[in-house]
Amino acid sequence: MAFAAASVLSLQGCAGWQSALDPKGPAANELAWLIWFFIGLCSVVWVLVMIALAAPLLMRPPRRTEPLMLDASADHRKLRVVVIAVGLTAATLVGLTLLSFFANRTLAAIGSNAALTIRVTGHQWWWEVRYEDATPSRILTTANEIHIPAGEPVRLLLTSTDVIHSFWIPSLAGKLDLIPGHMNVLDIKADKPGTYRGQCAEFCGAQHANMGTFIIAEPRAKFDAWWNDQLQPAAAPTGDEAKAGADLFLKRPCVMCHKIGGTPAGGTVAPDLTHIASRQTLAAGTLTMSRGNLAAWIADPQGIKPGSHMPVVELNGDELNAIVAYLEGLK
Amino acid sequence: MRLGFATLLSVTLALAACQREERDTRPQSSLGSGGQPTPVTTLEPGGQRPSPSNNKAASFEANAFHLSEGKRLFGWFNCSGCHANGGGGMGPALMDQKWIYGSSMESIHATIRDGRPNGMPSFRNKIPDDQIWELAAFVRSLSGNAPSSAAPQRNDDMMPHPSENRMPDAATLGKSP
Amino acid sequence: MSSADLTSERDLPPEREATAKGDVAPERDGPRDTGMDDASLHRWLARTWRTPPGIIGALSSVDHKVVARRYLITAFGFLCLGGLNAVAMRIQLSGPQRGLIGPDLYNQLFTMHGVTMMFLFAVPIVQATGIYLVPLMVGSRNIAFPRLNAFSYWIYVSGGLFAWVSFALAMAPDVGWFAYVPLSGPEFSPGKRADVWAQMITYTEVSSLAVAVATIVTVLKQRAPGMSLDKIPLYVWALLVTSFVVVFAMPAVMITSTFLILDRLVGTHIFNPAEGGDALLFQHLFWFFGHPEVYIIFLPATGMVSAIIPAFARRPAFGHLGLVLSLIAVGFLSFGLWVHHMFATGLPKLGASFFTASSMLIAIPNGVQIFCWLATLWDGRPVIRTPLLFVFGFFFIFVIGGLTGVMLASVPLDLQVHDTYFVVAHFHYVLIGGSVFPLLGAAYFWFPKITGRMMSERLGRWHFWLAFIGFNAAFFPMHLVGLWGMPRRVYTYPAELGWGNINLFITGGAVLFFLSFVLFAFNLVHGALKGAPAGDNPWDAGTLEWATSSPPPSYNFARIPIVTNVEPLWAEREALPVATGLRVDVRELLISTVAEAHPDIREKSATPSIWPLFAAIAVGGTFLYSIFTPWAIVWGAAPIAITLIGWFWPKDTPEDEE
Amino acid sequence: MKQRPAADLSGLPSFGLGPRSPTWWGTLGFMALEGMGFALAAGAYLYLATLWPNWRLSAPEPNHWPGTIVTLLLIVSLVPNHLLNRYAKQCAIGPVRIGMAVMSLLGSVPLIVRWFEFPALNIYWDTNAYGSMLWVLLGLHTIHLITDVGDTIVLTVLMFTRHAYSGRRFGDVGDNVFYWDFVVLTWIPIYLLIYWVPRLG
Repeated sequence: MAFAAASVLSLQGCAGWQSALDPKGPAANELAWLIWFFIGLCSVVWVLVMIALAAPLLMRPPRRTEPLMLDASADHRKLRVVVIAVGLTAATLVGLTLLSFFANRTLAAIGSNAALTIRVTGHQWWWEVRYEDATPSRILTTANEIHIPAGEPVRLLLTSTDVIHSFWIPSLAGKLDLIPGHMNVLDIKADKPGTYRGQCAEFCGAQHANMGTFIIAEPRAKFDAWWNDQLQPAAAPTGDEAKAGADLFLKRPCVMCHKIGGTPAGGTVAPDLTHIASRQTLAAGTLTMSRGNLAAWIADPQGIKPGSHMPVVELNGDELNAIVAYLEGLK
Repeated sequence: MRLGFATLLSVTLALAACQREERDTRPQSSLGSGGQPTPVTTLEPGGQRPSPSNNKAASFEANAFHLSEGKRLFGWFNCSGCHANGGGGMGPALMDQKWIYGSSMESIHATIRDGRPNGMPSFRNKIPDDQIWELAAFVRSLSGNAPSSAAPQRNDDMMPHPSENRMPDAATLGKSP
Repeated sequence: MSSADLTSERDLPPEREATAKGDVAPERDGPRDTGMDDASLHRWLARTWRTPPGIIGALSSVDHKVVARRYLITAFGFLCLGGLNAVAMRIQLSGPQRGLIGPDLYNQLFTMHGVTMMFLFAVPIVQATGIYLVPLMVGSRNIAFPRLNAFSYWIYVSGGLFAWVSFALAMAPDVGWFAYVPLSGPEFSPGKRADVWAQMITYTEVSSLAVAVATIVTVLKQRAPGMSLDKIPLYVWALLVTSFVVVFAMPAVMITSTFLILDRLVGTHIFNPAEGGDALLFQHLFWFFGHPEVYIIFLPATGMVSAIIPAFARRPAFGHLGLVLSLIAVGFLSFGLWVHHMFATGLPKLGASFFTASSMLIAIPNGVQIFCWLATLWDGRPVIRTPLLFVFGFFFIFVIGGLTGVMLASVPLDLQVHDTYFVVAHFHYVLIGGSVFPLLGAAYFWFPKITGRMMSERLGRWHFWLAFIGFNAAFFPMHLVGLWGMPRRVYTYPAELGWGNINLFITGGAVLFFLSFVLFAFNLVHGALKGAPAGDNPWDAGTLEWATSSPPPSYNFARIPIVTNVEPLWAEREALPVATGLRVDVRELLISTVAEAHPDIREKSATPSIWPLFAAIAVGGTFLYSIFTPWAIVWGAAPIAITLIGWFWPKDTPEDEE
Repeated sequence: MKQRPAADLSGLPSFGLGPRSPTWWGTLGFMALEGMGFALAAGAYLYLATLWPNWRLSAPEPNHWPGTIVTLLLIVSLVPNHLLNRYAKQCAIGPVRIGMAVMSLLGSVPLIVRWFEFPALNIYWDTNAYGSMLWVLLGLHTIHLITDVGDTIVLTVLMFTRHAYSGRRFGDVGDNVFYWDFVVLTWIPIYLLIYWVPRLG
């Protein structure tokens, strides 16, 4: 009864933004199929057990009078049924174990020849993303949003500098932890271009709930253009409000933590803001990128993410507008 | 008798623990009030700076959360660049009992905010006021002046010196860990 | 084997020492219960075994029934506190971006929910039912090491108090019930919160280890004559296996919490990756205890089901040997599959698949148990009463939980559902379905024996259906929202992910489920005050605890019964064979051999003493003080030594001198 | 429920030695859980030891002499231990008193030598994980040693009082002997882990 209602609920909810039942990559496809197969098989087993439970009630056999008076042949028949049931259970479990083993093998084969390597480092409550490349000048550092070429396998090197996080994009692949002192490798591949949301899946402190990440899969050409664009230094501010904002950025606490390529601001303990305006979201997927959200986040980060490491900076109205105008220009 | 003992214990715990464990991430001064007093002179003789004595220092110096934040900021803002890990380098040592400009929270806060001659930069607008209080609290714990139950414990890194909660008080050097 | 030939010369132990040995003073013989009429026998035994009056008397009681009642009430109190935690969390999660509870309080709430339910409710309550029932079911007069048993309660309640007073002082742990390093480590958990977690575990583990040792010795050495290994009731088998799992699993979490406190307090580097330690070592050590812990909670529940079903199916459990062997198999296998909690940490895939196999393997003995119970029910229409209703609820819910467990055991599948609400749904199905529902059934089943009054059947059915519907409404949709990608332990979630409505539905179910416990509490109080008198054996069940009166007298059995069948009361319908010859002026109970339960020794049982309470205060104080300074171990050693000497030093009572 | 007498227990003894008495089983229970604790601590040690190329993490080798002396003392103490056990079985109060006094002495001497073992490790507990694990293992066994020697001393004092003339006391002596064997048994692997495994790495 509850199961039927819930399964109806689940069917319409398949197209969730961040759902394991809405696969967009080969690994997630394999896993979604595996999930549905397990659900189906387990439901059948459950229904059989419920029937076996309901049998004595529905068929209304006569009530027993003398507790110790047992019918040997009936008990022998019951023994045979139980042994068969246990045998079936064992066979099913062995089957499921082998199924998992083979699923594991196909998953491992997906990303074996990944050309692109991205180093994702977990911080308390944001993701540092660093594109590795043979020529040092093409190495790119950005944050929270990972652009990848669609249709090609990508190798993610996962580690952490503080606590244990877990990188998980449900519609692309299973999750993998980022552990300080360990380097984990996760191969992912997105079949079609699109934006796939994910979230930290291992409890990592105050703002574990607001530590989202995005994989943005793009055709190869668009991806290369994006990469080259990100390598350029920050755009110079145009308009005097933006210039005032740039000047303020260097005079206020922003400069202590953040880096903007091409300006004296070089802090590496917080997300790189060189191309902040080109990102779709702010504060690790918590707010969508807009002028209003940018102003709200700078004015009161502790209201939006209480406990986050971004302090409340004392800015009056026009100082705030100046900085927002400057940051909006950093496409 | 056990009940009396339990309530007495919890009351004493309440005073120490509540103060040590509270995690208020919002600064006391609201947006734009800019309550930082403007210094009259840049030079001051060793000792107390005549700043208005507000109780902000009290709510920072024995609070474990603020002390641990202070330790993080000490690393993030590269204070170790000049002070090393407290042993001193280009800047003076912070773990010993010698204080050139006074060891009270207000003095250290003023040092960070207004800078000092011979190289200490002024972080006036560069570090929010609350974070300066956190840094001041941590600097005091480097020489064992913070209560050991609130002082930061060891880092998950290479260990330059015993963690602040096990530092002997530099002045007396007698206190056991 | 009929009881008549039991007393023939052949069966008594070989070397029966008739005379006193060496320098041992001969025993000052006192009046025996042989040939004594029932009234004077009751008067003698009541005076010998009574708990002394007054506050000090109550605090020094060593009667396993008194200690067990205190455990049950305290554990039920913590269940309500944990339930309130859960309701607060559910209200915060009932919609996206709710502002009711901030992250700091929410993290404390969900950690205290987990810690309270796992350490302060689940393990103590199943062990408490064991403390009450095992001595009665094996036909003894008290648990082995009664003072150790009293000590374990005092340590347990001071641990619970310590945790909840810390919660009141904003000092509750906020790093989850398994407190992974480095988040719970020295750098990322300032203040004393993680120390409270580590030390609270030490309290509760010392207590459950003490109870486990006492239970094992009671079952092995204090069984009634004739209760050979194949006649031990299934519930007692379940408690015996659980106690062995406790003895071998709890030290793992004590080592883990000790290492964490050493890292935080004196600066050792056991978990510091930069100085030679490793963060995963914590997870291995913790989960080596973690998985047996959940079987420690589940196995006694299978014992309760194995006691309730035969009573209402009106026949001994089908496949007694199969049930016992599967209990033992689950006990062993529970140590072999802890790594399935760590599939997402990037361990080598081959190692992980071994643990897939062992996690699947443990489903087979569980399956054997389920099929044997079903076979027991097939033998005739069962009597439908509230305890059996809860057992049906157990079947319905636990099998779903078991099957989702099989899903979690597969490595690739676990990578999609690990640390999501799918896992939250799974472990609530196996823990609430697998342990709390049989526990509620056991409450209705043994309440008459503990209080002498019946609980209301009408309220019972209302309670069952409210709990059943509330539970499924709250926890089944969690499977869905977990597959939709909602991670565990989030204090809020973005609106655009579409989880709002289903979470509201879950919150409604959770409130309904909580109300069912309010109804249960009312039914408990109502039953205790105004329930119909129950008599010795209201359900006409077969095991020994129904042979004595309800509530049982302080000495349990006027004369130690002799057991001839796995369901003794069904075998000896007209009169119960009993053994005579025990002294009535001194606390004496029978020690029997391990395998065949031949009578071996008339052992003296410890008298009430206040020292276990003082020892608990000394040990508790040392634990509390040691989260502030390592010197606490040195300063605490003296009071602990003094109180322990006070506890063990003989006090010229006949019990201590013979 | 009606009862009918069917067996007479009056002839049974009032105490039993060795596995016949529940306290022996209780001691075995505590040995099992403490043994599990030691096994897990040793497991954590070996886990870390095999994690790093050079396990001593460039720390000096521990000086094994104090440890070796303690090991020899403990092994030697097994002989009087089992003599004491035989006398306890015969419930002979005289030899048991002497035996207990000897065992208290043979328990305290290793404790004194153990005081010099800690500095001989040539490393502090807060230098690195290797140092931490050495101190943890040695600390665990030292607490184990202190509690058991304390127990032996209290029992020795008890055997010199009038309470000694009871069968249960001789049972307690037997259990103490049984527990001392366990203390010595657990020390051997820990001794090898602390002093000889670091020399391999």
